[in-house]
Amino acid sequence: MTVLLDVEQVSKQFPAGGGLGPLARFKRRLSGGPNLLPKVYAVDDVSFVINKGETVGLVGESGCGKSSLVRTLTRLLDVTGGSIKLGDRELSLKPSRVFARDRDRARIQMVFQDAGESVNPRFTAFDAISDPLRRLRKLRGKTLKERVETVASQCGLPLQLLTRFPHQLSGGQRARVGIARAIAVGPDLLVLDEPTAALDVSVQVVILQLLQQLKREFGMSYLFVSHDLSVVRLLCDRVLVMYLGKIVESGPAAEVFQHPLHPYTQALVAAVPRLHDDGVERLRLSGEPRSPIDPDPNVCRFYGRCPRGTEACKTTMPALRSFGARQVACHFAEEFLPQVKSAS
Amino acid sequence: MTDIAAAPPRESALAALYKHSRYIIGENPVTGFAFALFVLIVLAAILGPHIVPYDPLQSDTTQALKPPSAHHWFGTDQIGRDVFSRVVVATRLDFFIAVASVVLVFLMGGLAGVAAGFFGGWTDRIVGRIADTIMAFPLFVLAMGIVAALGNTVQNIIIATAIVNFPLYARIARSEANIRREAGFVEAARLSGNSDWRILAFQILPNVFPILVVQMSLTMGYAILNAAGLSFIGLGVRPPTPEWGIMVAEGAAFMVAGEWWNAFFPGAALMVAVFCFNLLGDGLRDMVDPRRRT
Amino acid sequence: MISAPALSVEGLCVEFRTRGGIVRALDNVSFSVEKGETIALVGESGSGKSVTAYAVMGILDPAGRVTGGRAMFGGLDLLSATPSQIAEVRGRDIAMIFQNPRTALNPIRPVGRQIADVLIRHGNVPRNKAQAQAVEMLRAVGITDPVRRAKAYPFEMSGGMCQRVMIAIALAAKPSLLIADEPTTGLDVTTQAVIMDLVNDLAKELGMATIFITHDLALAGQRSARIVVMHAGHVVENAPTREIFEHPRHPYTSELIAATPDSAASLDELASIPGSLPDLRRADLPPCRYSERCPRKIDVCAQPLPQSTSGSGHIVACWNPLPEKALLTPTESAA
Amino acid sequence: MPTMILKRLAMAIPSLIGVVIVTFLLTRALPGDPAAYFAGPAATPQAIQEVRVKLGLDRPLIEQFGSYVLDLVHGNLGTSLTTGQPVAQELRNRLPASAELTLLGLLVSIVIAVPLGILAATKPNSLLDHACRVVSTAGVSLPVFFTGLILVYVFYYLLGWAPAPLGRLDVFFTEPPHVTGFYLIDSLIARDPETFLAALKQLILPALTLAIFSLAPIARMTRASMLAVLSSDFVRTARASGLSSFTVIITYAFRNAMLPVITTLGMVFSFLLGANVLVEKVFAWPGIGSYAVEALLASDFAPVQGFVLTMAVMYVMLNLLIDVLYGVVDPRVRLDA
Repeated sequence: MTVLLDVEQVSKQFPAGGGLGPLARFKRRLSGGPNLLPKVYAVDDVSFVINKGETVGLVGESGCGKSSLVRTLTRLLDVTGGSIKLGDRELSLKPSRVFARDRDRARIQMVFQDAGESVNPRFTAFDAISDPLRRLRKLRGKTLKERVETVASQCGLPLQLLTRFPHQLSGGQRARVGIARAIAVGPDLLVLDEPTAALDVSVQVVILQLLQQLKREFGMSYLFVSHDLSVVRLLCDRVLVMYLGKIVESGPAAEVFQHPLHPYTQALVAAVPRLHDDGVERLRLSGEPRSPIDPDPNVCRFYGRCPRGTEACKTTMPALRSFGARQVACHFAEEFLPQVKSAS
Repeated sequence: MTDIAAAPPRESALAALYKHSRYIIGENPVTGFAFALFVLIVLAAILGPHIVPYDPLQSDTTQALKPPSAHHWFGTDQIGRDVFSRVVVATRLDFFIAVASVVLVFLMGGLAGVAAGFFGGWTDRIVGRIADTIMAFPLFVLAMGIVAALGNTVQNIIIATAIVNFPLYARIARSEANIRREAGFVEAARLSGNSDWRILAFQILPNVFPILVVQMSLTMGYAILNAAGLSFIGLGVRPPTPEWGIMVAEGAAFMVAGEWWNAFFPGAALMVAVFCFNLLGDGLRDMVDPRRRT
Repeated sequence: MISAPALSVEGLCVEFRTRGGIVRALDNVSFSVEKGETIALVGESGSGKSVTAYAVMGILDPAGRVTGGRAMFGGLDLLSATPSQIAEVRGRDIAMIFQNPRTALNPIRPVGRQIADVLIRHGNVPRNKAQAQAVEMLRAVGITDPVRRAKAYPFEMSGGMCQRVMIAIALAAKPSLLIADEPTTGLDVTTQAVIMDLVNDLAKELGMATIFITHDLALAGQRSARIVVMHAGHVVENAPTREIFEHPRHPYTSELIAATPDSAASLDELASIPGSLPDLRRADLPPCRYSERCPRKIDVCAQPLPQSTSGSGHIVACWNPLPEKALLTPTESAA
Repeated sequence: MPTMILKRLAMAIPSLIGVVIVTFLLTRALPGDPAAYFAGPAATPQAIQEVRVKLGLDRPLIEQFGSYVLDLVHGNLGTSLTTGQPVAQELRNRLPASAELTLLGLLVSIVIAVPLGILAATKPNSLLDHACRVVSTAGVSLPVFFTGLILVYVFYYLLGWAPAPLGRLDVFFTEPPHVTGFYLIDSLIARDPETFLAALKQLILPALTLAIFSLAPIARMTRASMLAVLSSDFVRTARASGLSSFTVIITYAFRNAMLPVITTLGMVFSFLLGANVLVEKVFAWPGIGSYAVEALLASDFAPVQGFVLTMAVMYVMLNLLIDVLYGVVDPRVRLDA
């Protein structure tokens, strides 16, 4: 498996509370406090790898830092630290402001959750799909028109819909336009930010099957972001579970959902409503998540809500340790390991 | 609620706008009426001097202060000039003042606001500081000050009206650009290789422009009122050029003594024009953004 | 002992005047919920499940009009009751909770006061005691440090906590029927599980009938005794949960189950439903609004829909339903 | 709460500095040469130069600005060339006249516009709703001075109900003993009903003119924000909880709808202070507006400077009041500050 994307200790911080005004910062310095502004640690020291042709799932609840991580990978945001290597090219060197003109721009593209909001209301479907082709592939005129039409039909979009505006298309049709635009320039990595969250079940199935078929046809790699575990289970080979800016568990999707090791993943898997409920007593998370602002680096982020929180969790931050193909950031992972070995 | 999944039949962009606007005008006759009135005003502004029965400047003391009659539909003023001719000819000047100030304030306030909203940082702070300083003055008082300082030529009235409205446009443009700055389609545009300037010009502005157009038609009404107000206190257009504000000012003294037509007709024309622009503004707002119906 | 149902909706029809024409949102919708029973109204967007609840509660959007049917609550028909009659019932005997809890609460009024408002209006609690009782309500819905939280504003609370406040408001007057319109759709799946537990426990405690509206079939199945499936303004199937999952009889229900990700081992096994929701403004709408997409369509489907009920209260509105105890299509049997 | 006021005050300071600079520059650019005017028409160029030195107009602009700010700090706004009186004194005498007129006008317009807006919003497309829309569009289109003239013509000239538009008090009545400078309040304090009635009759037409002018934006904004709030989620929840319609419309809906209305008041104040100048001319009202207009026409920059500065300071203070009012109503603002 050749590595396509190598993410190494990436972190992303935002000024907290919209940043202090000059007055407040001056007062802070007067009172001898650190001149550092309080920061939200949206993404905190995240490392993982995406291999060529692989579909990796990224799962986590709102506020866990998924979209910040995704926006740094696609170079819409600059990283605060760490490196993002696409093949042999280090992407984080060039600031995101000018990355739009970079020759590798076309290699990573993105499909957005609300397709309606991610297409300019004044653009027709044709304009939306042709824009990247004009800018990144310098196509014009007839060749442009042909390319747009081939990509549209590959995505199952009837050609007569190309002159429609977003508000004249159904949810499913808009999702197809979003996908067509992203694959038009032939990217190596396609980042999908909850592409079917806003769709009804019946439409969701069609779009998911389209995505799988496109991946087989063009050999792209996917990073599939979602809060819906049952969708991730169907589509992804491997899955990363994020909580408050850190990866707490990762591994083959089927195994992670069958026998989750990290307490948070266990709570997540237990919380998902199942069609054929086996009536087993469900693990419930109590309390509220810890604050992401200037978090204490040696306390486990899940401490306080974790059913197994002990003294060790309060003093040392559990590192992400590997157990074969599985990784988990918890001092007590071993407890669940024998069960995993005997089962698989 | 029910969102209709089946898309309506195929339409080109222009046909959609035409059908939409015909629907708005149809459903809201008031906007239709305002649009007709607007066309009338534009015609008066263009053809005015050629179709007017009398020469608006030619005085005839023997005919001074005659009430409205068959000869002089709007009567005559204190030095015998035909009030009707002057009112019609004045349309051109007032209309010009309105359009010029609105275009100027759009270029100054609108564009500065969009840039401030989109780029944020220093541009935002500078534009914000300028807007705050101008906003510290009551509108008309500042206009008075500017025109008094620069001299009351038509050109200065236009500049004063534009400066006074700068904060309003800057604020609207800034907020509309700001909410779109993080919109999905802007991020998609960046992914598609568009530079920030290209996104601002071809993606943000076309979405903000219609909202500013609505404001422009409301400001046209304000611009005429402002110019007339300045003339009324002797800071506007200098007599004898026919302009509604100055005509009302000159006629005011006679009104109290009973010769009402002298001030009434220019005042009425002024009101009708401003009324028309405001109604048009409301109609445009419905066309641009039905949700923001006021 | 067949006690009168808490609520019985019969033949409910609702229309909306829109710019594009008349939308026949609901057509002859009937179902009932027993005292203490929890049923789920399940359907995709545009199926009319929320419109049904809004019509029963009398808070339809001005463009909507009830054009037929009855909603019997106790002895009172809510659809033809006088405003004063409805004012007595709404918020006291029937309560409702909504989606997006943060926007569903008054942003500039402390949450304690919002609960107190309902207590004063319906719970005939004197003004001075209302605030104290509101704090008790907050404790009952599991909010820690309720005394301080009562003075807080919705923007200072998480989505989960706002939803608990809304539940406190709804249950302040101990209603006998609770309608929950997609209460956990916007929340994280862990918070959703906790909130749904809370609603179920309180319903059991108060012996309250509950109508749970959702698009998530699995969530509906886990939380309710009976499931009413709606499609394009029609009730297509109404049966006990276990029955409907094991022997769905309406083609749409079985397709919906087969399309739910949880029901399949791999993506290819997921069934996709052809076509899309019909445009409810069309004058030529067929009597069965699923017929244009239905693989089991036969000639008689053009006739007005039948309402057949089988033994265990399994209602289905279809001329050619799936056989009762027949062998299921391969995909279901493997799940 | 106090921290919020301090913060708003801190933000008002840059505006005030901006105001001082702009008023200084504006008046220095007045056409015509004050020294020549002051020295008299027959004065020799040499005499004019003498006056210019005395007035300090020959010194570089920065120095003039320095002394201007220094005077300001001592509350000295310079003296008016036309009347010879210190500007600060004249403004202080005339301010109550303008303030009484403006505040009464605003009070009348709020009392009419806000209920009209609420009723129009609660009964969409009713007669009232259309009335509100027509009134608000017409109101905005009516030039203030024209409305004033029409009212005078109809109620004074034709019907004779209203007194002649000649200042604050009829010739037969004496000014009530000065307490606040507001004739209505002072005459009440002096328990002198005749003067109160006379002053009120004089005030009615100009106040009505201002009211009609400011009625429109308030009614329009009240209706728009009420419509928006009434269709919001929390009003739907309030209705579903069976709260009384009064609670739903006033305690829940109107309190939220008030927020944008309060911000509109800032803009309406700005219109009112401007329109005040015009109404004072139509009704020969001895306020600071007419005072400034006469000075402007005579290129007498000291009173103009004083007027613009007073108006701006008053306007900044009013905006501050509005921000504080906003903070009282909306906890989100209060807790953020």
